[in-house]
Amino acid sequence: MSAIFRSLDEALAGIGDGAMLVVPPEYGGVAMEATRALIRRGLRDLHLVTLPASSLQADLLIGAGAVATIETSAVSLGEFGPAPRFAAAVTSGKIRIKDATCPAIHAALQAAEKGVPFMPLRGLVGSDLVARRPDWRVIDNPFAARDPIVLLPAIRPDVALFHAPMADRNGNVWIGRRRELATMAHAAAKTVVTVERIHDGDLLATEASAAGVLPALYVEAVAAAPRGAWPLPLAGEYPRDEAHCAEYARLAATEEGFRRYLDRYVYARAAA
Amino acid sequence: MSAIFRSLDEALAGIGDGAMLVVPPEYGGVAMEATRALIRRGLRDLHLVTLPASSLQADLLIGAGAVATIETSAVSLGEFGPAPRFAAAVTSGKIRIKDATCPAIHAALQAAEKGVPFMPLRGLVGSDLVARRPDWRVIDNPFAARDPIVLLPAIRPDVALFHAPMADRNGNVWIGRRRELATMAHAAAKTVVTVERIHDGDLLATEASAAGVLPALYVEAVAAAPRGAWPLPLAGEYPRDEAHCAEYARLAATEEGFRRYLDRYVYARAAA
Amino acid sequence: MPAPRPDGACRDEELLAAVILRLIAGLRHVAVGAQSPIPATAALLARHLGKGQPFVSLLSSARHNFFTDGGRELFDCAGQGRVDAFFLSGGQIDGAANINLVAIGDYAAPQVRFPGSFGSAYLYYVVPRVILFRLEHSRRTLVNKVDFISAPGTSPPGVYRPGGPVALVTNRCVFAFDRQRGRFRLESLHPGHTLEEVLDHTGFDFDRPERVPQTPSPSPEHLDLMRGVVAPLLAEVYPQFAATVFGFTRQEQS
Amino acid sequence: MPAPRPDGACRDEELLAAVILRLIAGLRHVAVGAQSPIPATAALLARHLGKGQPFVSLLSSARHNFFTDGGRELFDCAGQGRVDAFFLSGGQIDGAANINLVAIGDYAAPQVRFPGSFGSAYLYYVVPRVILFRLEHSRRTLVNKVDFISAPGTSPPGVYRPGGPVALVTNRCVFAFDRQRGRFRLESLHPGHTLEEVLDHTGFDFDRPERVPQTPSPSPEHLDLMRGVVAPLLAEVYPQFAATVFGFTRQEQS
Repeated sequence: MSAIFRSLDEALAGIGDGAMLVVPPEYGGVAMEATRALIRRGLRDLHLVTLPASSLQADLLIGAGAVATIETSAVSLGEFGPAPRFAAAVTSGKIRIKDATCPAIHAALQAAEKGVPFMPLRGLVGSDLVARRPDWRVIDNPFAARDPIVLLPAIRPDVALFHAPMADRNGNVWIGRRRELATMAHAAAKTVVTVERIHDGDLLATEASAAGVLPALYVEAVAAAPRGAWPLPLAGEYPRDEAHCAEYARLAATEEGFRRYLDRYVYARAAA
Repeated sequence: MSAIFRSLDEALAGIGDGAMLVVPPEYGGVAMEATRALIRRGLRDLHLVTLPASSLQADLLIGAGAVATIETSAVSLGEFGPAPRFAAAVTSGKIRIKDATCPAIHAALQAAEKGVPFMPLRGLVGSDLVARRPDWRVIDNPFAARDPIVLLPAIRPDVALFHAPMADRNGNVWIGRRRELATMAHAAAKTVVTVERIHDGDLLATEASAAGVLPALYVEAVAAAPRGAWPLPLAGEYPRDEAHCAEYARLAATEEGFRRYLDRYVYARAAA
Repeated sequence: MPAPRPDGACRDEELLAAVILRLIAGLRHVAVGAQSPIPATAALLARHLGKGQPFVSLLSSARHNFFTDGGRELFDCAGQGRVDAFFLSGGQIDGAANINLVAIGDYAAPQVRFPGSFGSAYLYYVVPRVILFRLEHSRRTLVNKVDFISAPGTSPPGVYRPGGPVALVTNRCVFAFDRQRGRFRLESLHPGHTLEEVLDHTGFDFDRPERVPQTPSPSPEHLDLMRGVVAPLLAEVYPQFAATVFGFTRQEQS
Repeated sequence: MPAPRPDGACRDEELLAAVILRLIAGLRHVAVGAQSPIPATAALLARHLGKGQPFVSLLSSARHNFFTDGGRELFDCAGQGRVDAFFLSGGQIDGAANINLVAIGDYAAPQVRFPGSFGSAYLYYVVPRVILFRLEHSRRTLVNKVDFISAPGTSPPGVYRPGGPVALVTNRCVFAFDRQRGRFRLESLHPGHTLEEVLDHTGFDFDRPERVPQTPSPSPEHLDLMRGVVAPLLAEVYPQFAATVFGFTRQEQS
């Protein structure tokens, strides 16, 4: 079996304090078991990039004090309401926020994927987002007269972290149609993946299975973590744990409640 | 069955004289049966864009007089030598050529895919390609000091044409890992696809099969054309017909030989 | 099983889905964001009635989502001009159709922080028919001027702007948006609501006809389809909504 | 079945594959273009010897190609700094390592038209170790100055250029390229070839050591592996090459 297979804690060793970490949206395969392990380890000062939005994962990391800066198009618990720890941290000034819009984060990671320093994007002109992002530039489209267009600098994360259904023994990871996971991995210096299971075969062997694969070339470490997206869903595998997400929203509404949540579901699981 | 299914000739009706047509490389699913049908129909004045290179398909279209302009990073018969009709047409000035490099064509189509007017690309600076492409611009990277970088205008083809193993009854097309076919379809106004067979099911029904699908949303017409890439290969289906390709290279070396090839393999097949 | 209801009665959500059904009539492709159950109801109903047309993309659905190029495909598709309608909301919406999904108060030290702009700062510019949707119709939400412009309602000449708002749907009424004038116009009042009430609860100035019509209720046929056909589809993505509004609960988790 | 050969005899292609094997030693990822059977031989041999390292991408192969993001992935991957070596050729190559894959004569009305630049105008800039490969070593191919620069050998300061040429391999010798000086240096002469012959057939000026070593022949072990293990793999993409050089013919078409 490939040397990229590790225990969960070993796989996460490459995510250090201060790292720029990119993570997928709720429906894209969120490495929640890994997120709890990082919080137990006391990770600090993350520059968290969400591709493009996040829910429980970002709220949990922020509430636990692991995040210094977040670049995001939104953090929300969806049907379960606003993300309480995110909102509290932003209003109290505890974290720095770089407000973006979904396609801007996609495009900035595609710039890194393509090895170019920037990407153009339509929209945005005249929005207060541009006013609040001095790292974005508005230029005149060189191919037309008086046509303002925004250029976004490439985002080059230190680490991409996500959860997937499986990896084969060579370290090729099944991502299916969640192509943004490939973009994340291409854009990041290192990619750490947790998986439900190890596939005993070669995912690249047939055209049919190869179509949904992130090749091992881009993968630094893989760790098995069954139900590793819990309580979030994993497409084709299991749905969201609605009751748990409702409980989180209820508890995380207050700082004390959030501490109880951490004790019960993050720290206690390590002891168990 | 979806209304996008047509006979081959009906499916090709949307490719008119003077169209900008984008086609894939030899290993990407080349619609050769459709190409022969277009030549029989007497198609003229194509602006042919190859994503990024071409072999028999471009040489055949050029030799048959269907091409006014070609934008390409290369036309070659690979192991079978140079592309003779391409070389003859360029040296005699019968076609206009816009010389490019592979990633430039990928990027320019991705610009159209993303709805942006241009894309930046590294490399190129100081090459004679830039000198011969007044439609390309060299600008100073706005995010750094004295860092020249090339901007490529978007390529927005009228039609994308390719051959794939199958489409389902809703018109979803299996492209596997040939993701450039999705980019072609996204970038083009219309997409025409020939397929080996119709899949009697829904390719989007499972995560496993959905990963390799171009959704019907992007597809204008699908026609069944068994062995429709012949004599070129189709990944996972059949290899190149080596003997036939060698015969083509031999015949196409002269104008008269090329005419014999057309009579035997293009016009005769319509009569048969 | 949908809970039985008194004959002819119709919930607010059903009325609003019927409004949206009319606003998306005849389109080729309707996309619905992650937190828009009422627009999703309308879009799935339109697809059922159209026998597979329009294409409907529910972004957080696995089943009702034909995108296969990852999260960027919605935005690429919209940039290509292939998304005909989308739905946006706002913590604040003002009379020029500017929307604020970011914060109330000073951006650097906000009183209230909303989730963020999502795709609005792009889709609002490029999707031809953007339908604004805000159930809570109050002076808190419909304001004279937003504190933060996530995306502007209109753009000056020269700015690439093939898209923009066409309507604002609330729990009290429907406004149409006039892009030339940059103003809303009251289109219809929902049953049981009055012009005075709307004037009282709207923080911005708007145009109105001399006589404001009533918002038509959904037909019994459409109501039956929402409850019987659409609700089970919705439950995949909006289980709480499907349960609360249509009384539909999934029997098994897939 | 490889045809039997006299003991110790080695074909030119095998010698050159051994040269390239040394030039790609210790790398993580070697990519090989569509028309490079000898580099493909070396890369697959390196992977066999390294028990799965380096990653090898044969671009026109289905089996020896782990790319899953379409034709752009090679270029994206190289842009990320994840392609350590690539192989380029040229209809003309000059003493400054400029390569010409486009035309001889006037661009607008060429005497000879080559296929085109392929990915050279990008990969030559961003891949750290580009190995130039031109079997025909003559004054026709190795010229003083190319007629068209598909990609320049070096770039002035300020131009983004993490990559470039490291060597030029021909049927007569191996040159190393010095990026600082922008010149080739004769590294070794293949068995049976002389300095005088190389000087005669080279159109550009180059540096050389006082005594030019001979290019080492492949070891018997490596020869056996090329013929027995690598040839069958090559036949998928280069059937004519595998048949001509190694006498290997596929029994069935897959």
